[in-house]
Amino acid sequence: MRKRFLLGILVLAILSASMVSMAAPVYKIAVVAPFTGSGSILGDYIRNAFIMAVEEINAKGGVRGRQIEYVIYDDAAAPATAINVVNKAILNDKVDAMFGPNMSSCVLAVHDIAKANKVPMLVGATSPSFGFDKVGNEWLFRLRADDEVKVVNLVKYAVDNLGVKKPAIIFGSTDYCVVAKDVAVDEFAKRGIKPVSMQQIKEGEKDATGQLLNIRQAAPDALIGLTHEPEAAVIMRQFRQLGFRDVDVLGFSAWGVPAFTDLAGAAADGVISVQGFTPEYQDPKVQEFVQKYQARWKSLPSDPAQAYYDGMYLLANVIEKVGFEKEDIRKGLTELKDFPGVQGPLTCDAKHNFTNFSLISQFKSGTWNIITAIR
Amino acid sequence: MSFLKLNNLTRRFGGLVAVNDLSFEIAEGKVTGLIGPNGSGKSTTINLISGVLPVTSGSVEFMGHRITGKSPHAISRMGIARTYQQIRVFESLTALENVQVARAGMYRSGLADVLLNTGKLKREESRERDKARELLELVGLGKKGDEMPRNLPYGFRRCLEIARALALEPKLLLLDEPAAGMNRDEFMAVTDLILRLRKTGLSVLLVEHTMEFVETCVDHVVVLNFGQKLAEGTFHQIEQDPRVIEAYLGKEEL
Amino acid sequence: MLSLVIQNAVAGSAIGLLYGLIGLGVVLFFQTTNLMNFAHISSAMLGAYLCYTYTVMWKLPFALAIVMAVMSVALYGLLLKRFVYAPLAKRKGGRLEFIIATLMLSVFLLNAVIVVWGGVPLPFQGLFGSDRFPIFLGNVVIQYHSLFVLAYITVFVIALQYFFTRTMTGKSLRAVAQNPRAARLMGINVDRMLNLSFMLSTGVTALAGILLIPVYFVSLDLGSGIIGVKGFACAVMGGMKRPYQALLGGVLIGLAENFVVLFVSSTYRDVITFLFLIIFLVLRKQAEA
Amino acid sequence: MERFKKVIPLLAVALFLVIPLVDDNQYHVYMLNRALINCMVATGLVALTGFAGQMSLGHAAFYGIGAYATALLTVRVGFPVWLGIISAGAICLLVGMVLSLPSFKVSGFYLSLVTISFGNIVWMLIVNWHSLTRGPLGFPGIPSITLGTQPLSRVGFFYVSAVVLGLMTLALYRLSRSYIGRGMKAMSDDEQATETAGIDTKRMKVLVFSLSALYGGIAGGLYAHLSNFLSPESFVFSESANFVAMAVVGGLRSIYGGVVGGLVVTIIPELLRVKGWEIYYLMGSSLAILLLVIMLPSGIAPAVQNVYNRLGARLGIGGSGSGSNGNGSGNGSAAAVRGDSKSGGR
Repeated sequence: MRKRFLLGILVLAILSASMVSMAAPVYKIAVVAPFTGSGSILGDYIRNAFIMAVEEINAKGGVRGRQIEYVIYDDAAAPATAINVVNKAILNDKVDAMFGPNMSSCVLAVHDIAKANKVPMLVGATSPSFGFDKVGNEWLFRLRADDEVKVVNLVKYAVDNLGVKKPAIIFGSTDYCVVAKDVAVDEFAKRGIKPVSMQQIKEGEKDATGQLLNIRQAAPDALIGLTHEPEAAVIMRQFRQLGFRDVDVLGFSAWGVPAFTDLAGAAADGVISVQGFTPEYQDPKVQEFVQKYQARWKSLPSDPAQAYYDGMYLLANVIEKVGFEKEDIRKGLTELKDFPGVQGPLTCDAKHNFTNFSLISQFKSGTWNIITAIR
Repeated sequence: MSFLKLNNLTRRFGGLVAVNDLSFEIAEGKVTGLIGPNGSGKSTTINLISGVLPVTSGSVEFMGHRITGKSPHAISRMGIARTYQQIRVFESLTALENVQVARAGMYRSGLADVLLNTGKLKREESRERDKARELLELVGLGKKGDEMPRNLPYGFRRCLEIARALALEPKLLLLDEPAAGMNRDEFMAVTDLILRLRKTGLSVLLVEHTMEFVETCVDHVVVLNFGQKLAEGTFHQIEQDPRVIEAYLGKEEL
Repeated sequence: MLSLVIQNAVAGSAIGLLYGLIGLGVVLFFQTTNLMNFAHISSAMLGAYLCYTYTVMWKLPFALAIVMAVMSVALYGLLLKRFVYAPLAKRKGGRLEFIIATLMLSVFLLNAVIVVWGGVPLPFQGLFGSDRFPIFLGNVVIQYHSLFVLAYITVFVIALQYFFTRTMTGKSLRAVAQNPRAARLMGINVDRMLNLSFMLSTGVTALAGILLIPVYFVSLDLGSGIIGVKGFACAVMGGMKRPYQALLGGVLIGLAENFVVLFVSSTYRDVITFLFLIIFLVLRKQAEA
Repeated sequence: MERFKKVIPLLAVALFLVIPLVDDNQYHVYMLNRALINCMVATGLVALTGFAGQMSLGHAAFYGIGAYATALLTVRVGFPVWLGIISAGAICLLVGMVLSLPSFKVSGFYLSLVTISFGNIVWMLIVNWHSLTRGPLGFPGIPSITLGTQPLSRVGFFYVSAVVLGLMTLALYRLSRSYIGRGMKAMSDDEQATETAGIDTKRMKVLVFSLSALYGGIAGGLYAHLSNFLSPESFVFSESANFVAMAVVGGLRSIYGGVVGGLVVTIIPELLRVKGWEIYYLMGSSLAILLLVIMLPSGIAPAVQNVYNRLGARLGIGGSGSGSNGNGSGNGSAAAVRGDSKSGGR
């Protein structure tokens, strides 16, 4: 028994020894994303797209002659773990730049570490709660459109185009959902509309009948869904089963990805969603990206994929311009203007967001039909 | 004022009446035996007196105080100690510590003394350790203080349990089949121990099957049958009681 | 209002039956081993994922896939007994150690599933008529799936009752749980019976996992979410003795949840459910003592 | 002889304490800090579960209450940090007293369900009580511990936590050697026999629950000021399970079990955080912990102690010499997996 125990320690020791990596003239980037736990839906998209971008850039000779090396870390979508891995990435593995985390609460937990060590941090999280205007960290940049923009666009569309007057809101329990709910309520209020019912569904919950029955009782003319993908699927299936009629369904960005439509099946038909990216967008550059992604990974990309793909390219672009000095890179990122991204020009705005692009589209017979693109 | 008095004690388990309207008294300084066939409610009676089981109705008085409804530790501290039919010593403590556990009530040091390891605590700890050693000595375990109970032979474990009960400095000792499952030597040792305790004036209520044991140790006998008192008296009176013979002894003689 | 109450009662019972399905396996395991397996819910997850693999990826007929999935998980149950329970028992590990070992096992299995199948919930549709139109009774909706689950449970509980009271093996299983030493003396092969209890409880839970697919999807929530705890709760509310009482416990929890949403708030739904559970646990013991 | 026997453990502790001075990798120091904090919670669980036999699978709740209490008191009320942490401990102590009440009625598995429920309730309150905790948005801007006017460095934090943990371990050590500790161990062996041995087990439960809640609360308080940011994800059920795993892996019945287990279980996943392993490391670490529990059910600390004692005996420095020393060494647990249901004694 003791022997086996000692053997175990030996194995651990060897593993830890193998962590020491060789030093070579490379540009080292950390990617922090969830691969385990509740957010693991997103990790694969992020990793795949990022690897694709790095491979393309390295094949063309890297940045300023240096190859890009990356280390991928799992934050399990948990802030405490995110703090561990960002500490490891920056203080132990000494990365030069960092992509992620992808959850807003994780970003809030770790952005100070990036600031203290002067490492540019480009994140795909979208909550308005940590925008540059809120936390004032000049090392923090955002690759996807702020949720505030998306929700505002969604509400605008609901009221102006669909004539919604009695919306019901169902929202999830995470940062992403709760912030979106607050923005939506404010936006409706600006138009003199008060939601007739507000219900919450916890992450991981599989029964929304109670909530939906309360909503049905309030007789709304639209359901605004601000949840993650699995809850969205639960809601839509039970929504159909409970026989709602003449109620439009408008969902947030998680309501516009395959993880939702695959699960919801026919129940997703007719859902209107606001998205940052969708592979159905018939733009030649978008389609080129979609085809490349499909060829490499045998699956369709989703919006974090496009964001991190663009992110790697724009970082490489800035390095080509200003060199490897971190401070210069930070300035370069801040001054970035009209960089050609997959979905159009990217410019760093006052909130350190590179894009405000959003699409409103409707799911009809198995595909997303773009209604309007808002820049 | 009687020493220990049971008033119409009743205990039901679901539909089963284990002890039924039982009343008797036991005298101070005497060894009282509680006998009866299997399932006649002897152990239940012990459990009711010691507070381990709540009574269904009736009451127990000890030295003029009603003890029914009090928690077992309060009853123990009032001076009623007990052992169990199946030996229940603390397996993760040494023999000495087993006895020391029951001395907890003698400490005047509080939690603060413990955390600060004050002189007062140290003095009390050493005083109580000596006292526990004395008790081990008394029951014949003087050299076994550092042993774990599982390493002790059966008879010694029983003696250890008795030592733990004695550590409470009880006025009344309840023994539930102290000689059960013992070999000849162990049996003699326990008999001897009880006789020595009787000499010190300790009152004992003991449940026992072995008639030889009862005959040697007991001053007064109470016989139970189906949870009720069948007869009461000295061993020789009981021995000749036809009801008892029929219910209990008779069956064994067949 | 009345129809709203009735509809909530129907929906609450429907979801409660699913909790009960999990509770069933808990009771079964406890009845035959006197133990709590905190990786219990992982069996449901494995059942669902394996069934998905056999049906969607290997293109086997659905009925065959179910049988194979249940058997595979029962085999895992055997491994669980051989490689977790037996070594622990040999080293005199206590119940707490078994709980921790199985908790770690559930973390391991969850991450193993992520490695093998990925973290994205897998779509698996058209099971048990779940996507067809439900039955309407006035304003009240009943799912085909719920009826199917109810039918399954009825058959299963009767079969279980028969197995435990009428067959030799069933009786031996219970004897082993009640008193292993006496059972051994009676000539029962205790080790074989233990193997059987592990296989039975994991297999039954795997089947429950498959039945849960229309609601839970083939997702990690089957192996990590709060449903595992709710399964234990059902079992406890049912008194840990009879499987069908676990189902009643489940329905009770389902009803409580839905009525909290109706009358209090959806935000504090689980807070109240868990408070209810604590109060129940405390009072239950009191009534027994 | 006896003195010599103590040298090696002391040397080990001393070696551990110089790590941050020798190793200037701030990530390592951060992880050691996290480990020390985890050790505190695990030590509390050793007291509660190992010594007093009361199972808790909801300790992340105390950790969370402690963390949010000091965060709120320092940020919103303006308490100094140290006062915030002490208040956090005090609040947890009170909550622990309340949680001990159900343990009067339920035990074992049922108690673990009660504590799971309690943990879930606290977690859901943290998530949903927006005005207090900011819910899922997280609680930012928690001040660091300051020394004079300077914020404490990570190395400084290491020594502060080491001292706190040392005090906690010392308190547990003294408790375990006193009449109170003996009563607790007796209670975990056989509650009824402990009662009839004249010990008020209810009082004992209140005491040990509040003690371990205090440990959890102070640990949570320290964590809040180490990470400067809190969010509900850190206080979920799996964290509670993790804390218990630490106590079990280290050795439930050993004073040092919490310390050893806290270090090992915190460090294992970090060691496995190897490049390319980002989806495998959790599988690996849970398997490692599972194997540890199966191979060494009584924990690492007693096993090491046993090896050390035997080694000492062989070298002739074993003091009293005999293999079985009363405290802690591999008594295992009182109840074997099977057949520990005590008959009611009727």
